[in-house]
Amino acid sequence: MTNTNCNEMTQKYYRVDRMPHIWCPGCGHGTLMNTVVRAIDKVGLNKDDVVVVSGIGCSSRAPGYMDFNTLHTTHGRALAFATGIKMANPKLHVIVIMGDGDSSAIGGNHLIHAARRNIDITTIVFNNNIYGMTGGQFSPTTPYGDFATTAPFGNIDKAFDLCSLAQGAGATYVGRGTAYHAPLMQKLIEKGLENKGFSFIEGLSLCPTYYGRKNKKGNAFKMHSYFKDNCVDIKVVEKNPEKGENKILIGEFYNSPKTEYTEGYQVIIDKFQK
Amino acid sequence: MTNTNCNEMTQKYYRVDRMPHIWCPGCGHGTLMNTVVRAIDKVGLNKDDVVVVSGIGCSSRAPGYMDFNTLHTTHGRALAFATGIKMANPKLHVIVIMGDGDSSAIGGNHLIHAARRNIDITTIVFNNNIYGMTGGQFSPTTPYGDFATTAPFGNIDKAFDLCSLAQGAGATYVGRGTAYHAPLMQKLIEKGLENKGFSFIEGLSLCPTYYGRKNKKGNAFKMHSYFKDNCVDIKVVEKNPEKGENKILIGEFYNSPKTEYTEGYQVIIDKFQK
Amino acid sequence: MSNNNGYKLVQGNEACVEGALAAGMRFYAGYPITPSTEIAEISAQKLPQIGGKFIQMEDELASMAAIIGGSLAGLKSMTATSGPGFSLMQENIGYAALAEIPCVIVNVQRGGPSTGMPTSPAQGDIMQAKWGTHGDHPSISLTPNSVQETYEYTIKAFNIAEKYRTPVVLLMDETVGHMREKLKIKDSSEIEVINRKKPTCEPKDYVAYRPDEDMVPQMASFGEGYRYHVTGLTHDETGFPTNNNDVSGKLVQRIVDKVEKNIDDITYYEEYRMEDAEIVIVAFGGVSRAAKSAIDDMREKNIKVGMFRPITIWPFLEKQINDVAQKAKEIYVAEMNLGQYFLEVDRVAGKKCPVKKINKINGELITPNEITYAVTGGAIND
Amino acid sequence: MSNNNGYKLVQGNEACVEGALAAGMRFYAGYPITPSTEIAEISAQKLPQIGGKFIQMEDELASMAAIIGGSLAGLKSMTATSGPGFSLMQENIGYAALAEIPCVIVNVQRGGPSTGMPTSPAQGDIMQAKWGTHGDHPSISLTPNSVQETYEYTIKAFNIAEKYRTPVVLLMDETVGHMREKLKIKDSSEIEVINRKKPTCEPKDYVAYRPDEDMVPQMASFGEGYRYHVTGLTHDETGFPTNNNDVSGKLVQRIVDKVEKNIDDITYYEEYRMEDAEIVIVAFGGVSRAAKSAIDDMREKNIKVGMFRPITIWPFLEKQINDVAQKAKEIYVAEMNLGQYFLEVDRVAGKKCPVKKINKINGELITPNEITYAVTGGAIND
Amino acid sequence: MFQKMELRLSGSGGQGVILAAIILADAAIEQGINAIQTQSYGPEARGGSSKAEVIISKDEIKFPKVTNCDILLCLTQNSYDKYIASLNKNGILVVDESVNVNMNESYKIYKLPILDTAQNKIGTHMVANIVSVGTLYALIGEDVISKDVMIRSITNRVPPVTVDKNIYAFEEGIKLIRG
Amino acid sequence: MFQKMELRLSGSGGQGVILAAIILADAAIEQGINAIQTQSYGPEARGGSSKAEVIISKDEIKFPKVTNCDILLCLTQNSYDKYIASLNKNGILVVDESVNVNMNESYKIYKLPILDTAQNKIGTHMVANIVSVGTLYALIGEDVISKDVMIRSITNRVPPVTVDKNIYAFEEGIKLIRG
Amino acid sequence: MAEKSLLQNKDWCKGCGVCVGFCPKQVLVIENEKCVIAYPEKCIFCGQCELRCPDNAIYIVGGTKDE
Amino acid sequence: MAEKSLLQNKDWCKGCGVCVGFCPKQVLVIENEKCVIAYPEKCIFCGQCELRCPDNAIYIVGGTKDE
Ligand SMILES: Cc1ncc(C[n+]2csc(CCOP(=O)(O)OP(=O)(O)O)c2C)c(N)n1
Ligand SMILES: Cc1ncc(C[n+]2csc(CCOP(=O)(O)OP(=O)(O)O)c2C)c(N)n1
Ligand code: SF4
Ligand code: SF4
Ligand code: SF4
Ligand code: SF4
Ligand code: SF4
Ligand code: SF4
Ligand SMILES: [Mg+2]
Ligand SMILES: [Mg+2]
Repeated sequence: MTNTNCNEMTQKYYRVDRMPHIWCPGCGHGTLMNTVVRAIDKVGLNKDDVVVVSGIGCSSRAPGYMDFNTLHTTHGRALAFATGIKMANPKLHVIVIMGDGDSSAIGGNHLIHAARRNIDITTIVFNNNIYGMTGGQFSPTTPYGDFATTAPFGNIDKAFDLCSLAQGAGATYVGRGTAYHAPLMQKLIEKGLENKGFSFIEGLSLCPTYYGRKNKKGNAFKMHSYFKDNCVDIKVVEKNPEKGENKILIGEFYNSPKTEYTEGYQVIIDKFQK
Repeated sequence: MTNTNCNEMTQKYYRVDRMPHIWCPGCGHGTLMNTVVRAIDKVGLNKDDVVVVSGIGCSSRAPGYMDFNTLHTTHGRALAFATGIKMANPKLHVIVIMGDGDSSAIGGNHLIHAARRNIDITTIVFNNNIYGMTGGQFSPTTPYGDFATTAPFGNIDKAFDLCSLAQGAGATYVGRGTAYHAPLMQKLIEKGLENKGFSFIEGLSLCPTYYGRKNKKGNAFKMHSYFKDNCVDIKVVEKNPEKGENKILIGEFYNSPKTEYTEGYQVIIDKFQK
Repeated sequence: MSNNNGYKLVQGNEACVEGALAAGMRFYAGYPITPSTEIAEISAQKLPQIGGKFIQMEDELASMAAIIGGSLAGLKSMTATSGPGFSLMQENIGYAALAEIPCVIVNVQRGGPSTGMPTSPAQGDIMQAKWGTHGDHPSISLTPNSVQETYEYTIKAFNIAEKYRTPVVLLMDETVGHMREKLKIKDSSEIEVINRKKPTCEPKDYVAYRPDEDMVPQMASFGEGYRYHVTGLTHDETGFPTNNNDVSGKLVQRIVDKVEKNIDDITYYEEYRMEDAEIVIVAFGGVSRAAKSAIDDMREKNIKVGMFRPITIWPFLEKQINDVAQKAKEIYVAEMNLGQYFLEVDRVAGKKCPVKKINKINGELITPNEITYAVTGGAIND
Repeated sequence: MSNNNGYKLVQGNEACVEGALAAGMRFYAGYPITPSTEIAEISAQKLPQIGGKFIQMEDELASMAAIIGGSLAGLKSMTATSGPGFSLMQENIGYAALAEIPCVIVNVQRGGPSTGMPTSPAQGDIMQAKWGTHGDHPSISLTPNSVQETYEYTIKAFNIAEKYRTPVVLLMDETVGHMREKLKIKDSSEIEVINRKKPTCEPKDYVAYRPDEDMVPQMASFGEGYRYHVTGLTHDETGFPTNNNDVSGKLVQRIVDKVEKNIDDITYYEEYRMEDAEIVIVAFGGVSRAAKSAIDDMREKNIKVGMFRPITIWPFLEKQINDVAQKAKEIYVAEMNLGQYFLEVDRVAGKKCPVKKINKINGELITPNEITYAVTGGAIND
Repeated sequence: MFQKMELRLSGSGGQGVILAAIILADAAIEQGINAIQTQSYGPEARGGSSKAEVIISKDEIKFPKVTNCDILLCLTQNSYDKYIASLNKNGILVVDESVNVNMNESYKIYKLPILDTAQNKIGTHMVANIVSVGTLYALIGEDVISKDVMIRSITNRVPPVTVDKNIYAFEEGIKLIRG
Repeated sequence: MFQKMELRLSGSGGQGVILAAIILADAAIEQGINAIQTQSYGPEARGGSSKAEVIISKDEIKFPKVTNCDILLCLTQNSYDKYIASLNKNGILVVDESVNVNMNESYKIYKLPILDTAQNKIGTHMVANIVSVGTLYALIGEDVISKDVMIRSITNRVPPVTVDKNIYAFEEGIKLIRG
Repeated sequence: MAEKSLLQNKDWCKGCGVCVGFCPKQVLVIENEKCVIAYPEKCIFCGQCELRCPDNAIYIVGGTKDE
Repeated sequence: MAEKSLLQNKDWCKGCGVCVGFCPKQVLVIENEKCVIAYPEKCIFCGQCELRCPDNAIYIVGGTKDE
């Protein structure tokens, strides 16, 4: 899949002296983080030019293990910090990693505004349908009826479809993979990195510790199997709509480049340079 | 249009001792506020059961003139206050009036979350494509390329389509009117009030003082005429798509009731009451 | 069969919910954050069972806004958070203060600044509890030091909020929030519950922000027929915004005065072995328990030391601290921060006797030994 | 032809932008709010013309976040706001303090609390500027009192931020922000501009948070080949989170100390007719101009009165206030709030002489007559 | 001899008294004397009546607000009612002729057709503020600020296409006082 | 006679030492004596090693943390390495047999097959914490807390379907000490 | 049933001219920054002015409801 | 070209069992909360374990790249 084998990749792109990471056994975040690193490798970015930004949450611990310029910000604000970085130095490749809570609960506003501006940031959400870091409260993506410590009688909140939200707000590249569909996930991130504009890739993750346990989803392997059996690629569904029934759609949902924000700003600056 | 004539309505629903209101001559907000009041009258709500909540902005001054339970909150947070009110007393009819900045810049997150929960709040945005109260900075709905005090070289931000945003986030009733299309606007609000769930009605307003002046749109009457000539109802476009080209779509965009949030919560409470 | 006398083992955060429910809390809006999360979780569990409402909001800005809304609609309302969330709530705490909306905000303090030490105890938000929002405003904060007190002072927090129509902060710390010890839940007959004053007049005569003699206006709930206006702009007695400078100034003065001038009614403190104390340790929350222990140790060595423990942290107990300073030869302020409450103690007591600091900010509770060491210069407990 | 000596008529808010540009500001992120909006508007106009960047963010939370990002990417960054926005920025101000990211936050104060009096001057955020965010942290705030000073101290704010890698607050008030008076823009040769220390070592040897002797670590920009980690959790010298209590505690102590122990380097104040003053008025910002005028009036009646004007409000100028108290018979602290800076003056000076308050919170500038009246008990200016 | 002068300019929101005040202050600085200009705002950025102040002085100006109003300009009844009490007993009142004033006062009163001059002589009510500048300038005196400097200040502060019209308005304003 | 006892329970994240501590404290309160239970957390809610503390005392407990550790339980090597220094020289160490310990110390050492008992005797490693409770209870003594009260405390704090298994584990834990 | 007539609340009128622009019969003019009902006799009570006025400063009274 | 072999980083392994579940050849087992390569000889180097391991604790070395 990649030009670098697994261990070489680990050695090259991770801060191995910081490992093992703090995630629980079987946590999907580790697998998803690997897809990010493999995509960076495949696209061939220079490590010094890559900035990885996150908020707060289990998922947001990822940048600490990744050997780039890394920034672990405050809860929900990663995209706003990232916007400042990209504006200040548009040459940097800015990648944002967030959890479902981080990106769509407290951070929902920054998500829709970064998407609206179409600023060149590749945003990857590790969506485990729960607040992992704080011990299993429901998030804006926890399915209706599921259980969580703050939804002891079943969740009555409707869940966001993060990809539709991002696309509706203006993201120019949108896709969804899962921890199980790691190769697809990697491919989507690669294309997101290549898109000059706001790219949004949702990675369905799994939290055996909280979401899994509260909702009797079995161990990490069982949760992987669930993705295997219940996801179907949008391309398949486009041809055979009935195959999409009661399934989770994955794949590339939207890819339609538009003027990028910092390039738009550069046009103004250039006006004064002549 | 209504069962109450104009002056009776003024006397019945306004705090006439607070008038004239602070808005500039020709400001579209006054006309839109009238559509809200006429809709309340038409639907026949009891004044004591109506709560009108707003944030901060020219538009958000509306509740102060309206003879209901009225709450002028902090900038962007109206829907969060309103959510608390509705949760605490679901019998109240909660109406939220916001500006484009209030609802979609600083308040964007509360908008998408209130929509997601489908909580029974009728939200009306007076969208004048500018921050009026602070003197004419661009807002998330200022068209690309337009001028504003903070976009002296033309706005490079892409604009939100507020109706799509609200619908994408989960609103169950969505429509758009304008200050010119006052009867339509009133009708949309009536239907929004009748929808048990989150209703979102955008009212295109006009700010001759800032947006109009900066963008050479002429006086208030000219700005009204612009709406007259450049808006087309979605029903017309559905039949004749070519009629929608380069036009602003108005009308009822979405109407699809789903379980309402406080009713969902009541089900849990009821479980323990038997 | 068991001889527990009605006590059970309860966590501080749980006791907070028990107290809130006993005080009449029927609406909770919050956003999870360590080390306060159990307060949300237990509220989510218990509220619907008694017809109350719980909602998890999208963030702390919204949580604070929602409880103000809930309170206006007539339910006693609370939220709980920790440092980062407390910072986010500040704007709307100021709103509640100006618009005079009763509500309770629990801050279970953890190590700061910023994300800091999320699971460690600290008392770094003492000054923020008073000064966190912009502009002059009243501030009331209570600091329990045990599970039982958490229960009791949560009730009092609601009572004060309702009586004075103002936000009240319950300033816990991770130590108190997460420890489990015995709690006796009181019978409702033993609990004093205070409710906001309702209008005594007809709706047409209601002037929403006209204060009674106690400086507090009567409060109607939305939906009760008293249609009035609430705003965060400075307003006159009708509640409508005013451009009149003097009316504006007087409004702010009144909301501050209604708290400051009623301070005796909200003054809670404990004195421990103070009768003949020459050295006084001022401590509160988790640290006060180390102080007690240290005092016992030092008393055994015949050191005349005692503790003044403010439970009401804000408004500052100027009168009591002044009295303490009158008699003390030396005062130590022990806190898990770099010296915050110290500043006010020093201002008031420093005119009469030396005031010194005992501080610790590494995320561990100050120990009895550390206090003893600081006070005795290491003379005992080496 | 004209004899203006290079002066022109400029508004305070505009002078702030001029100062920022002179100091090297190349990134501005903000959200409009009265009475600071002109700072954003003028920045939007001027920055792209010199290759800098302006962005209007979705709110103040994002604005503060964006300038931290901009600073990390290597540009000197600023935002401006007023009370409500300042409250919203608090969480990320704490982040900048802990993660040691240089940046400048301008707060043009208006009447609070809450939405309050949006177009009126006030000085109600003095304590918030120090204590607004949770946890112990360094705070630096400067308060200019004229258009020229706004220009000068904006430059200094950037210099201090860069030198000490910390957020610096320029605390203006509506009076100063909106008034127009003469400004002399300096030649770049006359301006001292300080830039953050860049790493002197190779990337492989870079230990991002290892302080030099001045307690300040060297700072690489993202993209310069020094790949390091930045977090708001307490961290060790490498910048990575640590669970080690002592390392955490020492970090917080260091970031506070690097400011407190270098206070002499960031001490700015003015003394006016203090030589033989027995009565001292402490005032800053807009109010200090009323004080000067009042002092002139009183001096004409042979009252020995002078002014100590802190320009550096935080850290508190303890040494200078102490000196003042040594000589004064009486100190008055005049401020447009209910007595905030007073508390620190009273703490330090109150041990030596009486300290009294002159306060006004109605949205109007304190007048010279009011000060004179307060000081003389109405003896003159009746 | 001129040492210090405090002026208050008032009118309704759209009448541009703030710009008038800025032009005066600007000219003073340009002339090498001190000036300070302030204003009061309505709710956030808009509002009904509008007030601007200018102090010009040979010495350093300490307190920036008018405490001792030497010249008061009122373009509307409303602003006259609101601010008249603040005028010095030895001061000067300049009002539009449409304003009803109590003539029985110790200060000097100029009741002038300012709005009419703007509307009917210059052709637009938009220049009423500059007509006002003319009247005020005539009262301040050429010994304080030279006319050249005044005209330069107007030229710099009004939209380029309207310069001539505004200078005309300024001259007419002067005439209203000097006759 | 018993007056006060300070216990520290340590192990890895999933081993449930916190529940074990709660059960002990709960029983003490139920018995009418004082108890306080505290714990330390990793980053926010998760983390590697886990530590819980219980103090039981006839008198009021002032300082809530263990300062003078009478009994230390270590289920893993890691936790032993980390906490052993805090044990009183006259204290008692209870470790799982898998842990390498320095036997040459003044405190009393119980090296017991706790994990093995749970896994192989009771049938699940999940009850290792309750086996531990049994061992600790045996050391605290029936004169301090009655066995009935202990069993009630366990019953109240474990999932209903696992009560029997846990009581079994508790009894086996007692046996590990008493033989 | 009363005759219809057109009334004004001059205090509220801000002279924005919106009603003037919409009136199909040129009944209204702006004078001194206020709307004036200059030719009441030409009014056909179409309701445009009252519908459009942002300030509720002009309105029709009398006549049958719901016309 | 080196022979392929399967290696482990025991320090990083958390014993989650994901690799065990995915291994098509039952090469791996969990012992003492760690993964153990119990039957290396059965391994077909399909890469499932290294792809799935969240902890980068098991990986293949040697062989041609890009297979
Ligand atoms: C302002 C603020 N509020 C709340 C928190 C507590 N908090 C930390 S992470 C988190 C949610 C994490 O959920 P998610 O983003 O889905 O990440 P996960 O841990 O599930 O990967 C919360 C609520 C915080 N750190 N800061
Ligand atoms: C926290 C905060 N930030 C900024 C402001 C300043 N402010 C007041 S209203 C407003 C925008 C108003 O625009 P909009 O919501 O579109 O309403 P309009 O005035 O255009 O009707 C802003 C930025 C504020 N009051 N509070
Ligand atoms: S709590 Fe859940 S999301 Fe967090 S590390 Fe554990 S498994 Fe992963
Ligand atoms: S500024 Fe614009 S939006 Fe505000 S009142 Fe005036 S016209 Fe209306
Ligand atoms: S529309 Fe209304 S406010 Fe405007 S001119 Fe006509 S009557 Fe006056
Ligand atoms: S009712 Fe119609 S015709 Fe009569 S004045 Fe109004 S707009 Fe003109
Ligand atoms: S998947 Fe990785 S961490 Fe999990 S058991 Fe296998 S090697 Fe260990
Ligand atoms: S490479 Fe394939 S066969 Fe070999 S151990 Fe891994 S999963 Fe099993
Ligand atoms: Mg999550
Ligand atoms: Mg707007």
